[in-house]
Amino acid sequence: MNPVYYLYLAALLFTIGGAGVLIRRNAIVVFMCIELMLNACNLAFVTFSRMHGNLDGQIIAFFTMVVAAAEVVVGLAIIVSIFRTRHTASVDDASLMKL
Amino acid sequence: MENLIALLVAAPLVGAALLLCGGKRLDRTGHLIGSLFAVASFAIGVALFADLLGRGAEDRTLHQYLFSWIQVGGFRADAAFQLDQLSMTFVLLITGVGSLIHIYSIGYMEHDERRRRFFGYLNLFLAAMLLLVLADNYLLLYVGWEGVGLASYLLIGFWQHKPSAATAAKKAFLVNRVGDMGLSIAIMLMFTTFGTFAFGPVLAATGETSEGKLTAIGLMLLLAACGKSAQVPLQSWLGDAMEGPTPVSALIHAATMVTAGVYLITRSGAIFNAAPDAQVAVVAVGAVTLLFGAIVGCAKDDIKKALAGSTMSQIGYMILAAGLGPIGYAFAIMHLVTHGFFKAGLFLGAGSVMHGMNDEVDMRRYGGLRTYMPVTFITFGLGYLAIIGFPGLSGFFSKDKIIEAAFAKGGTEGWILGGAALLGAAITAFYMTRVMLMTFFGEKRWDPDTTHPHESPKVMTIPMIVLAVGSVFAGGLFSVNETFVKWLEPVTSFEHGHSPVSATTVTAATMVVLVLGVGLAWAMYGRRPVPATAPRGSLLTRAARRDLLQDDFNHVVLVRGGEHLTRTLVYLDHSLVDGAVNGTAASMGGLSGRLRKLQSGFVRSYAVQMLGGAAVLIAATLLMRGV
Amino acid sequence: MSFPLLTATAAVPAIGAIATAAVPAAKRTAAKWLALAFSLVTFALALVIAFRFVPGAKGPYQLTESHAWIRDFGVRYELGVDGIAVALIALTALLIPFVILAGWHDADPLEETAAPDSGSAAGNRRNSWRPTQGFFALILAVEAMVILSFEATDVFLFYIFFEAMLIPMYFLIGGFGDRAHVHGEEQAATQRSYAAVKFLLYNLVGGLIMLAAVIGLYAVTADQLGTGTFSLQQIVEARAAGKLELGTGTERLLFLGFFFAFAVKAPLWPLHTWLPNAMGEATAPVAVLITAVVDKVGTFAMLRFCLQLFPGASRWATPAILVLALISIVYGALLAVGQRDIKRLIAYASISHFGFIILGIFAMTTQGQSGATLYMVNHGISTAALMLVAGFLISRRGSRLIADYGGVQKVAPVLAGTFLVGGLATLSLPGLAPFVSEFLVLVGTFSRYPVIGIIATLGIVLAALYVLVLYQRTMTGPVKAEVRSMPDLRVRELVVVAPLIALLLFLGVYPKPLTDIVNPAVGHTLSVVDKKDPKPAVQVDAVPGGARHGHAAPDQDVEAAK
Amino acid sequence: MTVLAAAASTGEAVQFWLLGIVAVVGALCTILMKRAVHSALSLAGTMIVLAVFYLANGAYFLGVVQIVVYTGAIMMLFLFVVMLVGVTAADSLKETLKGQRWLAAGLGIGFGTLLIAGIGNASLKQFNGLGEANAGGNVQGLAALIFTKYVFAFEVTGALLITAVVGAMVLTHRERTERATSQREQAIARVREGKQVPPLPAPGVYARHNAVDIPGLLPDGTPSELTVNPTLRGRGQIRDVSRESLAELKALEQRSEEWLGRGEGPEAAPPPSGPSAPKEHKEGAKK
Repeated sequence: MNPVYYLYLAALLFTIGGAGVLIRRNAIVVFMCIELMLNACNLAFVTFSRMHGNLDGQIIAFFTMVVAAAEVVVGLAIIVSIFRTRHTASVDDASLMKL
Repeated sequence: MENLIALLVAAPLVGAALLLCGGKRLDRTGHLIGSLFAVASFAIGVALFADLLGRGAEDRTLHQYLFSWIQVGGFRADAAFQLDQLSMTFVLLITGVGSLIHIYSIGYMEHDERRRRFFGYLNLFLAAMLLLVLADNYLLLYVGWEGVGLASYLLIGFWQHKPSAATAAKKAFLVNRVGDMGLSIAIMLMFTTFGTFAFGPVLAATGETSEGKLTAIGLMLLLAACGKSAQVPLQSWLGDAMEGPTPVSALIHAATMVTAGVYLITRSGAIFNAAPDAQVAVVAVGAVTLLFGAIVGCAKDDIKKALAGSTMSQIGYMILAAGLGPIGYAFAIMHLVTHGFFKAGLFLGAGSVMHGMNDEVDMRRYGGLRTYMPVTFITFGLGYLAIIGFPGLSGFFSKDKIIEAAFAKGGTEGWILGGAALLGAAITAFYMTRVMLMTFFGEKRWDPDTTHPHESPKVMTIPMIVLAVGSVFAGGLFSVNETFVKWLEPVTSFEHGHSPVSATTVTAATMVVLVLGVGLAWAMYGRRPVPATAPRGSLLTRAARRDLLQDDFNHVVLVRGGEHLTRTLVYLDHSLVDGAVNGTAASMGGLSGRLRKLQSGFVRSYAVQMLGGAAVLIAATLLMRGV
Repeated sequence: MSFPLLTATAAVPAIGAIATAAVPAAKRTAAKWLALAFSLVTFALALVIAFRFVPGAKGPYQLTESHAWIRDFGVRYELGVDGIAVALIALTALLIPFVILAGWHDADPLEETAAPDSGSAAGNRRNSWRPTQGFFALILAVEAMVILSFEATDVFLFYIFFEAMLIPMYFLIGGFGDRAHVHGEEQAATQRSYAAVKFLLYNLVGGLIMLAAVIGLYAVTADQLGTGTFSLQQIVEARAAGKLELGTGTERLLFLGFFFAFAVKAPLWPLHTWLPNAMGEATAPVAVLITAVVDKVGTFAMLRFCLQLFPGASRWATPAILVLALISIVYGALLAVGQRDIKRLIAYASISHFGFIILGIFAMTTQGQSGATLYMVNHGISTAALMLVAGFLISRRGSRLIADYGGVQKVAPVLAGTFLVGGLATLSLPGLAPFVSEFLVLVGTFSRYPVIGIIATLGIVLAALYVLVLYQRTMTGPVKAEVRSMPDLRVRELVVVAPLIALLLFLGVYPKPLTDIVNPAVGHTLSVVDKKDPKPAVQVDAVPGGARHGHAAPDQDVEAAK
Repeated sequence: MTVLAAAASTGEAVQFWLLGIVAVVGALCTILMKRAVHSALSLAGTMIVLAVFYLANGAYFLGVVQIVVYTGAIMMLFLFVVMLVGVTAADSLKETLKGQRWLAAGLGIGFGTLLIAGIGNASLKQFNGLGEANAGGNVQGLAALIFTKYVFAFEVTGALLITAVVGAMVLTHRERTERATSQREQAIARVREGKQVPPLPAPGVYARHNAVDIPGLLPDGTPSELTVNPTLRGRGQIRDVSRESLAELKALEQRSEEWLGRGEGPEAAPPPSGPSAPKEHKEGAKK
């Protein structure tokens, strides 16, 4: 079998994650979906590094993980503080971003 | 000696500047200053005249070059003067009559608090008029041409608090502007044809160009003349111009300015001689106007308007004569001068009458004034005799010559013109007699309690006397072995007309029509009393009272039409031209308003847009790579 | 290198603007005097330019300065003046002091109009919404930019100032209205901002289209000359040498791009509608600034850039432009007749006059273009006189409607007199300056396009109509009750108007100084467009009699005819 | 090891197909589960599968990191937050934004197809595996790269992490502005406000229950909210038993009636505590 399938899988997961971001209202779940998308990317990177036979792809994936970790920390902190003030974790309630 | 020419113009100009910028401190002495400068320029004129007489008939043309005025490419206009016999004649007339009227005005405007300004305007007029007749090229002439227009505007509207006066002034200026358009187009034509518009070269080069061009130039000049000289179809302003103070009517609208058209045509004689069609137009205009004016004059009850009508018709005579070419020019000018005398005299007389009748102008409110103001009566009477062409008085000589010349034109044309001229003479006799009778004879039609007719002060009567003398003897003096004609001949190449009818016949005929006219007038206004209120009158009378409906025509066609046109244009400018722009602006606003709705503020809808964008990008890249 | 005179002339008002803006709020009067002083210095420098300028010297431009600016795009800081520019710079520098003087109290806080010149800080703080300092600073800023755009011989440099001008103008129009509020302050404010925005948008659109054309020009030059350049002179020379060959299509497109901007600026029908609003809502001095100074940049640029950069396209577009100009003349005059608002009337009159200017420019004859240039100057002066007097009138009665006046002549004769003179200048009465230019334009047009010339002369009659109607309705007739207590011109106002009128008279009688400066430049322009004056049908050999003694035919018109 | 080979072996294929399905299902569950906890758990599952795939692709280090960091740390963090916010705060999957779901579905499918199409026609034929790259060991290889080529990025990520930590603290740390009120003060305040001076009533009815989630009944038999912990209240986890208890009460009275044999009497409806006393007393009499 051809490792390209990993790419297909990555694409699929990525899409699913995206859809999740779009349809879920709970901020935490939205975050999970984002993580899912990031992981899909990582999978793609790893596969690519295997294709090209060098490790740069893995390095990128590694950095992605670090950044994702940082992002999750901050993001969740934000969610928590929002929840404290508004007693909800729904992204729709934070809709002050309009004109 | 040439250098005096500039002074001629400068003197009254300085006077005007002084009086108009001098401010209140000159209020007490303003009239004296103004008169002084007028007289000064008259003195200079006399000096120059003496100088000219001193020279041989051929080198009586003086030039004075001041400076190059406009100089662009081939276009070259100089501030330069040319004094020859023709100009000289005008200079003397203008400054002479002008000075007299200045003096007269001292008395006439005594009680007007803006007298200083009035004299300033009068001086301004003198300067402009002198510039007009002394210019050595058409553009400079144009300056004077519009200058006198301005002066007449200011003077007609002198009593600005009267709306009628203001309107009359505006009308005069506008109608004149139409004429000026003609003059400017004529100048442009000259420039494109000859490359210059100085009298000398242009008049010298008429032989070298096509008759069509010359005809065009001639017609344009005629248009200008019509405007300035109140000839049909641009005559409508003259009647209203009588709103101005009477001295103004005498100086500007009788003696000098309105004759500028005649000057223009005579000056451009060479062009007209080479363009017969233009000449035909000129004589036609002249003939029509002389009848038109005469008819109008018959119907007016306002003494000044009656005189205005007469002015119109007399100038019609001059234009007619000028249109006849070399056989007529001299007589046109001659009649112009004599007319200057007697018409000015008549107006001053009318002014004196009004002065005594506390500014009543309706002749039906006069009557039997001869005993109350004898001097006025006599001077006015002499002027009257002169204008109707009573044998021996100046009008007789000049007008008679013109009629002769008209016949001498030859052919049916000659007969028509001569007939018209004769008819005009008859009507002239009629309406002038009417004026005379209604004013000085008959029973009093004024209220003795309110009005106390009295003779005017010396300062007013003396000029009248002088003018009366002039109107008696000028004609005779001029025609003694054709002095005047000889004097003008170098400028206006004179030739004797060969009339189909002998001179004596013409004279006899003139006498006959004269007697007829006078008799008819006496029958109508002398024998039976004049009604104090105008009778309804015949259709013609009523039309004539309204200037033969010309004003109504103007009103309906030009004024109304113009108003509608401007109103629609204003509307269109707002709705169409501006609306288009604002429309686009509005549509933009609407569009942005709709786009604004995309900013729902819901993170997820933004996310959808982002994903869409990403999808589009990917699709684009794929397509780029030719999938 | 010698003293950078041109830069200095532009720099002085710029510095003045900053200095004036920096004056503390309390010192309002000081700010006014400061601004006046700076404008006068500018005028002095402009005079120096005028005297240092040698008419008919070699080369199209003099007093040139040239420094590399943006090397990568071949943008240079290139200044230089020809006769036309000199005349217009002089005009600008001349008018600004009068504008400042006339607007002396226009930017005072409202309370203090009763007791002017009392710069109480309290008053200032209370209504800091129209700071006097800003008003005068903006005026000086406009002056600086206008002068620079007259001097710039680098297309890009010109474009920058051409556009930058809009910013101060926008604030001048939107920020300071005259106090003639028909319907109260709020509506006046809304109308003002509408006018300001309209002004800005119109000119911006024009400017952007021009920018595209400018870039296009650069692209073409870069493509053909190897190194792209914006330098007017280089491009003209390259074309003359045949090194630069724009295709017909490109040239026309570029020409249209430039011309559109200039046609908006010098309002040409149908792009004119911003002018009446702007001039109507702005204070009289600002209105003068718009029509007498800023708009001149448009017509000037037509002469300097449109014609010289794109001669072929200019010739191609001439018929259409002439027709548009003709429409502007008649249309503007007719609308002026139909106006009920004094300032709008003057605005439409200006549209008509700009029609004359453009007519003269595109008649492509010496008379036409010299006349057009003179016209720019004269129209500047005459409109300034008329508009400023109108402003004085309006400030007295507090209304712009003609119907609210009547019989002013009796109450304030001097005011009426000056107003009349301004009006007569507007209808180009002989003896006043505008006549010379208008007649030259007409002759120039007529000698190549007789029909258009004749129709244009209609403008003379219409001009008389609207001026006299205006004068009659406002000044004559019975005295209206509201104007009965109207004071006559004050000394300051007289100081503003008298010199202008004197100048009008002088230039009307003796325009030689102006024509001598302008003629060679026009000759150069025509030689670039390569058009010759049509020869008269009959060649009259030099004039007989003494009429002409005292001056030989100067060589300059020989070269102009080339 | 097979994964080092350029093309994957059949064993790997089997593994891929099995685990791939698991991963997709996990992902779907993540976005479809009602409760955040379930989503978190299924996501963790997916991640573990991905870790396996990393290993299979020769990224040993990453595979381990995936399990340790992601599944171990990050997902736990998620769970903590879920606890903080409330496990049972299930958000309904009912869509509020108009057309959002359809848009999402459409775009998702379109996007996916585009991606897959893109990958499909990308020419990814030749595969040179990680043979030589991992020759000196995967971790060493990565380390070599990280500390040479990507060292700068590495430093930056360090800074990023620090910043993130500080940020998280700043965001979550709540500043106490005033001194904490002591119990005494609270008591005084209560008395002053005059509400609920004694401690809150205990849950449970008649001591039949002592579960904390059953509210006590008021004399008229209605449940009293006060008796239940507000958190449970917040989650709506109150077991309301008031009805059956009332029914029991009725039955009790019934019985006591017939046991006493007096069908009617003025004191037909004695207070609930009434009948019980004689019963005691009767029993006492039996002895």
